[in-house]
Amino acid sequence: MAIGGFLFSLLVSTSTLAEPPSTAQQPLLMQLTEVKLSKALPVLQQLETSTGADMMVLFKTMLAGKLYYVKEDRSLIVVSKEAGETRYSDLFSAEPRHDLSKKQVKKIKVNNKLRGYLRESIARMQLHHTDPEVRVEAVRSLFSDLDKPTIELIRTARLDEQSRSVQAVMDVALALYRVKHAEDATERLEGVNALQGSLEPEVRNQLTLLVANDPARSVRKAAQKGLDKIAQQAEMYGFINQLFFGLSLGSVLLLAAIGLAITFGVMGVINMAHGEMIMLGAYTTYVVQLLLPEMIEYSLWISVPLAFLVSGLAGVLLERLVIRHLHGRPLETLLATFGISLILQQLVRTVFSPLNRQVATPEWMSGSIEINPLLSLTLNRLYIIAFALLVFMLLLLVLKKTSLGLNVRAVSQNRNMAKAMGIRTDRVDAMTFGLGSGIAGIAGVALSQLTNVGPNLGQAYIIDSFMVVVFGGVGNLWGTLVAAFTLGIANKFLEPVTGAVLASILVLVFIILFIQKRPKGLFPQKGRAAE
Amino acid sequence: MSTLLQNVFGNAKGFARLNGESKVAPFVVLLLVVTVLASACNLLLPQDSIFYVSTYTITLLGKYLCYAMLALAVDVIWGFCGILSLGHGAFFALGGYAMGMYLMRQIGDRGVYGNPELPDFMVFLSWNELPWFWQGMDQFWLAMLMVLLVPGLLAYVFGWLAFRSRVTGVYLSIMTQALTYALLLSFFRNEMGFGGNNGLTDFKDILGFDLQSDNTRVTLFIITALMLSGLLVLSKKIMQTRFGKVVVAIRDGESRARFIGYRTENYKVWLFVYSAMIAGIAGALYVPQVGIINPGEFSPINSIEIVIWVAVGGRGTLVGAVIGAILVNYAKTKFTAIMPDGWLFALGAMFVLVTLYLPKGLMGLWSQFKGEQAVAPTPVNPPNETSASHNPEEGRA
Amino acid sequence: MSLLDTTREVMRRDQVWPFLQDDTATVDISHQVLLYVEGLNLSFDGFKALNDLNLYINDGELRCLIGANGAGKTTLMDVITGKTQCDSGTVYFGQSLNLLEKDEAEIAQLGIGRKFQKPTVFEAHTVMDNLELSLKSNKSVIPTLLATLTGEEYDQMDQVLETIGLKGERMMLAGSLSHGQKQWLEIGMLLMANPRLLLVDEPVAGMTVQEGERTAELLTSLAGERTVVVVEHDMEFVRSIARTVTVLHQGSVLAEGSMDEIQNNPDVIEVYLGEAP
Amino acid sequence: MKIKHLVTGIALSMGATVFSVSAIAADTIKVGVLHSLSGTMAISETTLKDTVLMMVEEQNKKGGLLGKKLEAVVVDPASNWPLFAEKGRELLTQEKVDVIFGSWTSVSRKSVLPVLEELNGLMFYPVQYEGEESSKNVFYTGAAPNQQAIPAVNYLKDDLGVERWVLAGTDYVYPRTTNKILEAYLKANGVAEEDIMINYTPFGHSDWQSIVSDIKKFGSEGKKTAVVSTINGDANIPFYKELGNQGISAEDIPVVAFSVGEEELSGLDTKPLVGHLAAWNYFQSVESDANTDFIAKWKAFTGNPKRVTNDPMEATYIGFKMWTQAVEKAGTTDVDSVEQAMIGQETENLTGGMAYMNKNHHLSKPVLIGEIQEDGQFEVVWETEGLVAGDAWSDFLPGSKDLMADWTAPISCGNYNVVTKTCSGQTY
Repeated sequence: MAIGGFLFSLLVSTSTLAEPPSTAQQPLLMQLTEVKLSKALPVLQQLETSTGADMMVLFKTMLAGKLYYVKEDRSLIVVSKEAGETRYSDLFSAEPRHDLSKKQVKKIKVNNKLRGYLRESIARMQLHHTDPEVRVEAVRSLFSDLDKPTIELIRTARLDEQSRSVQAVMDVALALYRVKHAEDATERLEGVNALQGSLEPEVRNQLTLLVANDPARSVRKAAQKGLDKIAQQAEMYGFINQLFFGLSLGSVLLLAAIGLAITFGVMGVINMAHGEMIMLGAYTTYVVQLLLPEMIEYSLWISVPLAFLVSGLAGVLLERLVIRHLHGRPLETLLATFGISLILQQLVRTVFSPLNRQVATPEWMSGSIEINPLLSLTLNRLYIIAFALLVFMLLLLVLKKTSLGLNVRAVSQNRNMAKAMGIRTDRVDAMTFGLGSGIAGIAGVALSQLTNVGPNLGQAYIIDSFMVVVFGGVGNLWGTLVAAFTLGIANKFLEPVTGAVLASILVLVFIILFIQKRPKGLFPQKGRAAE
Repeated sequence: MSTLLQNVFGNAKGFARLNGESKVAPFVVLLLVVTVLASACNLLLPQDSIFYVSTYTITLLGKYLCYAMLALAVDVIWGFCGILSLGHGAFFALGGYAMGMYLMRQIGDRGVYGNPELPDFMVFLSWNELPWFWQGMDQFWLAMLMVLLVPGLLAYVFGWLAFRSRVTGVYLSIMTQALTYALLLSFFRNEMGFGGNNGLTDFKDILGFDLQSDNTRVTLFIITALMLSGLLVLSKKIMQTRFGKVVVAIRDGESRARFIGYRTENYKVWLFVYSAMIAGIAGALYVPQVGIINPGEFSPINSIEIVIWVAVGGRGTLVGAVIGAILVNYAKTKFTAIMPDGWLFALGAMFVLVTLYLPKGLMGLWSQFKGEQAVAPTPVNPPNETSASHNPEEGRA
Repeated sequence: MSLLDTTREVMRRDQVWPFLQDDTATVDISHQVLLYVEGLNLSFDGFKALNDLNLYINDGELRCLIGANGAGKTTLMDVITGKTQCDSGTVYFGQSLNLLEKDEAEIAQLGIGRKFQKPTVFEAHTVMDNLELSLKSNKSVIPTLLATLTGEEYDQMDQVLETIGLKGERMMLAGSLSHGQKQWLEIGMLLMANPRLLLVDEPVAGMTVQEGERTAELLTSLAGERTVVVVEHDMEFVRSIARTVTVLHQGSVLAEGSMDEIQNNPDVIEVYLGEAP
Repeated sequence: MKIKHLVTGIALSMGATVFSVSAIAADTIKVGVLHSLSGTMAISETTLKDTVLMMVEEQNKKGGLLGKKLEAVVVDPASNWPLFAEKGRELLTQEKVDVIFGSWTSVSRKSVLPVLEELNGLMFYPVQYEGEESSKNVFYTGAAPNQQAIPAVNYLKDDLGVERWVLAGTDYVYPRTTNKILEAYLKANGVAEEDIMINYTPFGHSDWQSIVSDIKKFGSEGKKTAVVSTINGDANIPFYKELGNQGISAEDIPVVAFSVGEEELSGLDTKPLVGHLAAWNYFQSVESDANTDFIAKWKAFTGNPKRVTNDPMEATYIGFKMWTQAVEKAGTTDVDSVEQAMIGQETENLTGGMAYMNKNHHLSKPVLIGEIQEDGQFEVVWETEGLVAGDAWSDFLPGSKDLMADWTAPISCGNYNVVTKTCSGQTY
């Protein structure tokens, strides 16, 4: 299992002191600062093969877009931003250059072509990296461009290679090359056999080519066998992948709906401003990152409790100022809270501008876990699935085990009796509403990692949230859980067949029909309604 | 023109006799007088006269009246039967699309591609023939039938499913919202064959009359006013029959109404259908006047806005809904011109303040001031509605 | 209903096919019994509200149902009037009308009227309109739309107004009546419908003693011509009207008989009267 | 009593509108601005409103036009399409403006178009669009598909060696048409059916998992793959984020977008976007005197040193310049004269060179391709040799390949069929 964010593993702080460039390298480096973007490739190629200083640091810095030069003497420097402060340091000696300012330096530009080259070139250099995982990635990134010199490099590296996993990918690379270039059919057949079991896309493509073009029948047959195996695997992993997508969408729906399950399900109050509570949570994350720019990595941990407080408070205020006065008039509550949602949206537009605000994703949530070449799970989605389940469990605990939970359940069952027992129902109402809204705020933090943080964020989720709660059965948290995941998975399995738009329409229509068949949802609460 | 005037006044007197005591009659008279005056001032006066009413104003007024009709549709079911539909924009838009399809077919070969059969958007989607649901829409009578039938049928099917399974209160509201949302998504799809996001536009003429001429515009405006008046009076009459009484009874105590032998779901379905048809007519009149119909009309927020028009005017009063629609839209026109950003604040505040402090709307204020008793519902909602959304059994499991 | 049940229903020998049956079929009381309730079971989330309940009401009888809270009285009424579906059992109106397959409106049209615990009248309507709505008439949509009051119906309304003592309030909105007046109005609405069977849930709750006496008088006078089932907590009231009393306990019939028999029944004393003599 | 007053007040104020006397002001030339200032499109359109205001102010500093001052009349159609027609009518009949700068979305243009034609107004439309239109009353200063999409595809094909194509778009008319044109174009260039994948998503789509995974699978089949994105607005950021998270870099599968510009990128975390491409006629990063000057003026006008400029702004700028030139040439603001004077006008592009107004009311402009940089700016990686003339009717659509627009005599037609030699349908 290797972390898929290869780029990032490459970028972890540029290595230690390197020796200064040789005399052969000096003019090339100078050239690099002068040539046009389109002419830079040959210069880099010469640099890679040149002897002298290790060019790894140059390539890495350039790939990261941090390579600059001083206008005056055309010396190369690294410009990095740490904690909001720009730092300048010499490329090769890594010594800080305090004398420089923004005006004196100029960026050395990179484009996609160069980036592609740089990445490969770094991979070639990294065939001897100390970390076997880096070596695996290095070999794999060379798959698509196996030429003779590269193969020679790999072949040499293979001789000293100790790690099993690295050996395996190197063998795949060698076999790929053999299959492609060997004149002799038996040699190609051997190559094909060596490729069996590998799920790499390049292997599949190569096998497909062989099946279509190879003159030798035996090779074609073996290749076909390999392809069939891959196809079988691909189908299974594709299914798992879709399941994961469905769970991920389900967890988003769960997060968005679970606060509503409390305010609507338990309290019976319809809150059209629920989406805006989610929005407030997302904006809280934005503000936290704005105020603490050097703590992006931890910002989410700060945002979660803060968003709970902000949205919770907003919820309590909303309950005290509006909803309390409309008790027992659900339709009016619906309209008033809709008005509130309009006001909140416009407020955010006025305060934060109507533009979407970007919330940065911490490193630990970026990238994906690659299980194998056919299946990788994105980290942010994984975290959010886990987070949604955690929030759900916590909420269950709060409702079952705390006195607030007891009061909430008492009030929702029989308000007058609870009142008679000395429960301060109005306070419980406000607290419940605060709890539901607070959870919406937490959902906002999670959503800020997936989608745009803008004034319309809440609106996008409100109808879906209601659908989930109603589908699951009002007043039943487990129902909400099941409904959210059911809808998420159904949506994702429909999507490849029907397209995204039709999938959401079909799911909507299904719920509309379902509710008319079973008005109380999947898990209805049976009982004699108190008249 | 003069016969038209006579007809209008003649009718108005007739109505006034029929409902001597109600507010509908004086309002209808006022409405028709304003209509006739505005039309005359547009057609008969020279442009530089200070009493000249510009065509712009006529179209604007026409649009308000269409909205008023839509508000009337919502009032009929919400004010009198307690069914809060947050999806009435869907019926409005469907009526509009039916009319739009007719107008599209009238373009004939005057479209940019000069295709005599296919509307322009189908040509550039490379469709070769008209989809089945576009067949015959060049016939005015069929299109008008569709204006009534399509919203009516959708309302019937939806209502039949919903009311028979006793989906009520906020559930129903959310379902209607989901319905219009699903339609919004569908109509955005180009494969649906309704022009996708762009909708239907660039209309040329209706029944052979040039849509861009002042005469046609004024006629459309007058037809709208007449239709609105007619529907107001008809709705009033319906609400005065025993049917109307049953409807109000359902609003205030549905289960009780059932226990005295009324199949409430049938009443609700037919009222819903009636209301959807009014909305469809409103949409059909709206489209030729504003010149475009697109999926934006399906957006849930539009439908919720209709409800606030009714709430501002006073629900359960018919006239109130009409006045509310005209006032709020007039305010919107003026307000957005001065402070574009402020409108949503104002609209939001309106929702909150009206529900909190003015549950009977402006008409309620008016009656209070006149010391009358309104037919408007009491602010306390019927018990069955509360129990529908409030589940007392939670936690027993 | 499963296919098997449907088939059985169609093949039953004691009736013609349901779709051929006339909806407004008259009630067949050839055996003097108006209402058969047999083997009713109903549970809410494991709580047995009705437990194998059997009850027979004779035509023209005045029957009182008593029982502690949760004994199943109101639930029983809910099942009879079609408000609640039972898990198993049968309810027949007369010999041939299966009430379980009918909904509230149909049951009401068959002539079963119900009065609720809390008075429920249409508050936004006048007293007259309330009565008009309750008239025994064709209650489907189109006839209702075209309906007008006939002279006879006016007379009937006047009569009922007289009976319930709301003549002076006929044009008042029902919402502005007092609690007792609403109770009476509701009874008046029942009378307008001219029902065969009246189910009355706690009619004297919230009434003064005099009003209660008048109610008792009214209910007694109705019996004979109509059948009346009364649920009541007020034992004095029950004693004053009852001929036969049925005691419900935990969803089934505990005892049945005259008031005296009931009062001396050891089971009843133990579970009910023992607590509230 | 209050109510009565209220009612009278309302009646009076309504009457006032109804019978308002439209002042005929002869001493100014009125410039109508028809851009949404509220609603979903306000984000983009407010910038263009400010651009027009800036241009008006500048023109007035230079002494106005024909000796008269310019006066901007701003209305707000609130991102509501039917309101564009209504407000357009208001501008033309109530305010009696001489020209309108306005609209962003296609549907808003389609909505106002009949009004313009009915009242013989003049509008400048500054946004890239799907083509398939040429009205006598509209000048299109944004890019037609052949000025954005086709050059971008050429770049990918020729310079990056792309062989497999994903055409991903939001489901509305611009992506639909553009993708249709591209599909036809690619097939004409020998790309096989199975090497083209077309995908549409709804507005504001945010869950891109399945689609990105499909793209990944599609792109892993051996041939160099690129995504041509006509994804609109809000949906973009989640799309690029998902690409990044699933480990697709710009080198593996580059995305070239037609709706992502400086304005959309400003203030965003551009990390997942770096290296992806956009095709426009203008980038803020292009170094030229005119551009530097324009950017400085813009920052001064808005009072915000961080404000960025973008392509539709340049299109507005060019349109405005050309209009003033045409008015001066015609010596009047009369729509018919100005319309004829417009054709053949030349104005300096902000990126250097001259823009030229063709007979079909579309511009000839250069086309640039830029790579997104970390600072939200674009690095130009490619540009067309010389100017590309905007094509109102695509040659790659079966319905329109025989059509052309020419607003000069003797043809004077927006959709002239060169085969049948007729001007189809047009009633004006």
